[in-house]
Amino acid sequence: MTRVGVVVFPGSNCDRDTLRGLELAGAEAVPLWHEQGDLDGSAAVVLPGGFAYGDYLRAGVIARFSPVMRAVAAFAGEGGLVLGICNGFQVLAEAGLVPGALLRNRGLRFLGRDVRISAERLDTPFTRLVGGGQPLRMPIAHGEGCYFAEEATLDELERDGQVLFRYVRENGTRAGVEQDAANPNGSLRAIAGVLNARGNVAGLMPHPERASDALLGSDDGLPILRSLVEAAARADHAGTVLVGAR
Amino acid sequence: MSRFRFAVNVAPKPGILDPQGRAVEGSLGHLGVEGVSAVRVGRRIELTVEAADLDAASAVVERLGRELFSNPLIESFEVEPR
Amino acid sequence: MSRFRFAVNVAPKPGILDPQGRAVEGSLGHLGVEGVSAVRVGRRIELTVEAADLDAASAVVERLGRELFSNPLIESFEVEPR
Amino acid sequence: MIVAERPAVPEVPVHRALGLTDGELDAIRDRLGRDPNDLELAMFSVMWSEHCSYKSSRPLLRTLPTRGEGVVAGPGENAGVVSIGDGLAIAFKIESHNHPSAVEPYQGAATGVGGILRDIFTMGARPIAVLDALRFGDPSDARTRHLVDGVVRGVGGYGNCVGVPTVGGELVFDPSYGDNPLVNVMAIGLLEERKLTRAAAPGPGNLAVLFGSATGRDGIGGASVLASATFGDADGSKRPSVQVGDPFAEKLLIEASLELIDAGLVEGLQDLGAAGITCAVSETADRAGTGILVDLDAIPRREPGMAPFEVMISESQERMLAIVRPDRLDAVAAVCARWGLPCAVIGLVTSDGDIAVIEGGLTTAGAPRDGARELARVPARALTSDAIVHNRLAAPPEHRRLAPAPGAPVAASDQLPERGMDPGAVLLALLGSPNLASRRAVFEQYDSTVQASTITGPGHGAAVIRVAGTKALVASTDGNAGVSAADPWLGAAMSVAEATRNVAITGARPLGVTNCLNFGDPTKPDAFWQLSEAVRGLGDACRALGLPVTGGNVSLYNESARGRIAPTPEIGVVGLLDDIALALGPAFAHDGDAILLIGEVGPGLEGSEYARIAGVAPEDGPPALDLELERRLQAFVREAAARGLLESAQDVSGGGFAVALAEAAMWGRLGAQVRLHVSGSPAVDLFGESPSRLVVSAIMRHAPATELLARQHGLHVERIGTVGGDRLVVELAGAGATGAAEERGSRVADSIDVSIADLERGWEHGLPRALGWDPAISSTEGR
Ligand SMILES: Nc1ncnc2c1ncn2[C@@H]1O[C@H](COP(=O)(O)OP(=O)(O)O)[C@@H](O)[C@H]1O
Ligand SMILES: [Mg+2]
Repeated sequence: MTRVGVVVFPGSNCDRDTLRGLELAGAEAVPLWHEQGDLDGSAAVVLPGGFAYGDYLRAGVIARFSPVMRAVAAFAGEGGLVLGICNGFQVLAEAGLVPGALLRNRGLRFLGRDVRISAERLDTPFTRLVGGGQPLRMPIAHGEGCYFAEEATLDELERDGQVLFRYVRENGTRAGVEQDAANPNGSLRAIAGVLNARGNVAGLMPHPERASDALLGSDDGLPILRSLVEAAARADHAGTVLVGAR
Repeated sequence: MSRFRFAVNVAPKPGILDPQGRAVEGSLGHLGVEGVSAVRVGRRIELTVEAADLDAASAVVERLGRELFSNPLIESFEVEPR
Repeated sequence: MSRFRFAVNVAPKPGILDPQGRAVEGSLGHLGVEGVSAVRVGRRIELTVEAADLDAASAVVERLGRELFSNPLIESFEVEPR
Repeated sequence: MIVAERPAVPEVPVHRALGLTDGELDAIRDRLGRDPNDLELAMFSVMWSEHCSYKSSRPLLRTLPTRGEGVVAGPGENAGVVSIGDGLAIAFKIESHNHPSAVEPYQGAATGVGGILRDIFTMGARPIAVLDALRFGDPSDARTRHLVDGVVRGVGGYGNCVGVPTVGGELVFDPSYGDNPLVNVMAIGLLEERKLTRAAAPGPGNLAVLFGSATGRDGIGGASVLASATFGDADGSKRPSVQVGDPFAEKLLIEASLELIDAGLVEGLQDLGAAGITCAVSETADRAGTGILVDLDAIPRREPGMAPFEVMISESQERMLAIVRPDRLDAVAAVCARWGLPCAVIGLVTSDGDIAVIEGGLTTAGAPRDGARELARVPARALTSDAIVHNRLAAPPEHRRLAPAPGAPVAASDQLPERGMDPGAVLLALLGSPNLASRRAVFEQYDSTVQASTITGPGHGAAVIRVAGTKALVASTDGNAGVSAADPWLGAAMSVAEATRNVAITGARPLGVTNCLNFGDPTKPDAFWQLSEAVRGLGDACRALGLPVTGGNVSLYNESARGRIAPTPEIGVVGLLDDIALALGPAFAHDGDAILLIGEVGPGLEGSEYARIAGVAPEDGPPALDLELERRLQAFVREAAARGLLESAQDVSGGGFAVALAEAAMWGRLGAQVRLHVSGSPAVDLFGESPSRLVVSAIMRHAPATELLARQHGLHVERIGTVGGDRLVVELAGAGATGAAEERGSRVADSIDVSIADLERGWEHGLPRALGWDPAISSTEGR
């Protein structure tokens, strides 16, 4: 079975959910303690949601300096697959492993609700099994999820296919930026998830692991986790996958 | 009327627990930084006030510091003309 | 070794959306305050550094300001010896 | 919970300055056989506070039924524990943080969440859910808005960070809470029964280990008089009147505590709350019949120069006390270190039954070093189980308080119903009113889905959370201030009935009841009468429904210059659903289903939301409650659910039948055609809140069986219409519907005909409008 590591920072609170979601997606999911210097031979790594170090100072910034993050950065540097969910996305952004920053929600309030997102690319290790069509419904739960990057950067991201997910309305059309309930944190260009230039590191604010069981209202998140596990499995044998950006 | 620029520094009062400051201190080891102590994390609000003179402007800022920017129960503030 | 006290002021870069600043401006009306503009809400971190001399201490604070206290993408910082 | 700083007036003897009466001082002398010193007085003053000693309420609480099948731990422990089979159990409790929240809403609410969570994981249970029951004054009032904003941010700021989903609660506006908001928080945890950990200090020779945050000068306001009176230090500035919560530290505390229990490393575990170390050591010692020798110098401090009494009674948050065998100390320290939590041996379990405080340190053998001084020695019992008890005087008020006076919060309801006015308008006004409108604007600030087990979160009745396999936990909190104000017995009994009904209509079996009693000054006979009546109602209802009261909390002195709060017994109930697949929701499911009304309407509009928005104080009294009928109603709905007869079940509560029907329709995005037989006045039939009624829907084929089952349970049942269309249409039939009804003072006569879209709009916008919330909220407070 493919081993996928889930980093546990002090203050992570979605680590157990994520381990469970990855198991549902067919992985051997193992926790990686923030103080360890290696990744226990994981074929992919997930940074889970939560409030690492309380999100004090700035979400994700303190966690970025944990020993395990050095290993994660090196792993990513070699093309290893890394997915950051919510707080994990914030950590990746602070660590510079994905472009952009996550600012406070425009409404200045924490928001926990279901959103709809659609994958901009279906050919990545994180979305290959997502399939087009219906928007994916899953919860967000964050106070700092407003995606920001400078205009020039945003243009590059669009051009290079690094926009992975966008917030969309029920009918699938792209959400607006200000005062659109479909993009509740006011992310620029309705960006909910991004890729790094090399295409092997991704971050998204919504929680696929909380949408991995129809009983809980939606299993739209499962294909994302499955895509990761499947890609990791291939990475296992055929070395690391390189999804060159377009 | 003329314009004055101020900064209002808001800090947790002495004796009040400052979880952020504590978390920062706790993380310095990972950065390999030593000799840092007594970290307090507060807010800083910069603003421009248009008023007849500096006194009038300061009065406005003092009031904002007291009523809007700080929580007098747990925070103290100081006004800094820029 | 001697001890030095610093403050690091972190502010959102011009052009970066600062919803807090906007919210403050929005609420000034309720308070009946006028003539206030260009409100930016940032952070202020105070800390004590123990080092051989001021230069050594400043170096530590500069590094913390750059790597920990601010995110260069969205924030600028200035070090203020106290 | 001491909040206000008392001025240190020299003439006032220390014990009085500490809030102890002369009689209580004598009682302390009796127990010590001598005069207490100031440190001992400080310890007594906090331990004999209402909050820790229940000195006024204990005689009443003794009358509550606490046994029941499945009860693993009852009152007296940190939380009640009930078994759910398969070796699993549920720990749950509700607690108040009213006064701190009135002073500083964000931190008051946040530390309230932190406190009740510690009660749960202290027992070895992982917290899996939080419910917050909130009560405020007029929502259009600026102070109320400030309090609501801060409290909601505080609940979210703490609960979201520690990763426990907030899955339900209450939000009620009533003028009586204007100066004195109520913040009651219920927490629920899941544990393996064999891991159940007691808050006891057994085994003389064992070590008392304090772990978590360092001890600062938090929450010693009331006792700070000692500093000025005794230590000549009048500077209160160092003494925060507000405690700041650190949810990050709490999260580490949860993980470390559960790891310690998992590994079997602790003999006992106790969280530190009110009265801090003094309470933790005396309660754990008393439960085990032992004593504890406290090594004052060993207690990690946040501040230099703290006086012994400050250290002993500090209420600094996020601390735990573990009782540890010496040979396991290293293992315990290792776990704490792994989670980055400071930990220190602060004492030794002794056999003398005393809490002794030593300055100057202990030898490794646990004996005082030479030169060490004993600062205090008090029998643990004297501080806890043998604390003073007052038998207060209860006297009913001459004339009872009527339903909320005219001018109650109605900002959001555009027009008040006029005599003979379209009841559809009344329904819309009710749905948009502050107490009935959607709570989305509040609960979306909470993480209700973390832990990936939330089946039904906040918004549509009771919360449903998967616990294990096919099993789900169902929880609800309810109170009824309107009725309690008129009749505390009835208000309490109705709250129990509603909370259990909310659980039962999902098909779940209620397992136990926890309660938070929010009342006024117990030394005032009429206030104490309200309390004793409410406790009587709580007990009667639980006995009638066969449910144990497994724990709770009492908050007294909820009074201000503007008066006393409406007596508020807040009830929390947990229930078990054996098969998630059979869970019932309140929303209509498909076109063409039959709608049935189970139970019969009774007279009485007093205390109803209709009376509130109509601004009338009806003289007809509150509706009556038949507990035996309620029991049968709940038995019926559980059986119907188990047999898969029903598509939906909603209970009639706030806003009456019309609101229950509208909710079922809105939430299912389906209309309904209903013909309601009006017995008395249409206002009562449509908007009256008489209890023990359900609006259920069933596919046509199951309707007859459902009616039969209802009759078998001795319930009145009426098939009133069908689900379908995009409008809610309610025609009134029968004598009561005619103009004659108006002559009898009825306010409504025509039929209801409103589109579901309009119902939804009014319901969704009601609360933000009432609170003046818009998307761009102005606040630099909180995180
Ligand atoms: N302060 C709150 N926090 C979270 N959920 C809340 C709060 N207040 C109300 N709710 C939720 O809103 C819904 C309506 O509340 P209520 O009218 O008390 O329900 P019911 O009528 O079923 O007792 C319930 O699901 C309740 O859990
Ligand atoms: Mg209710």
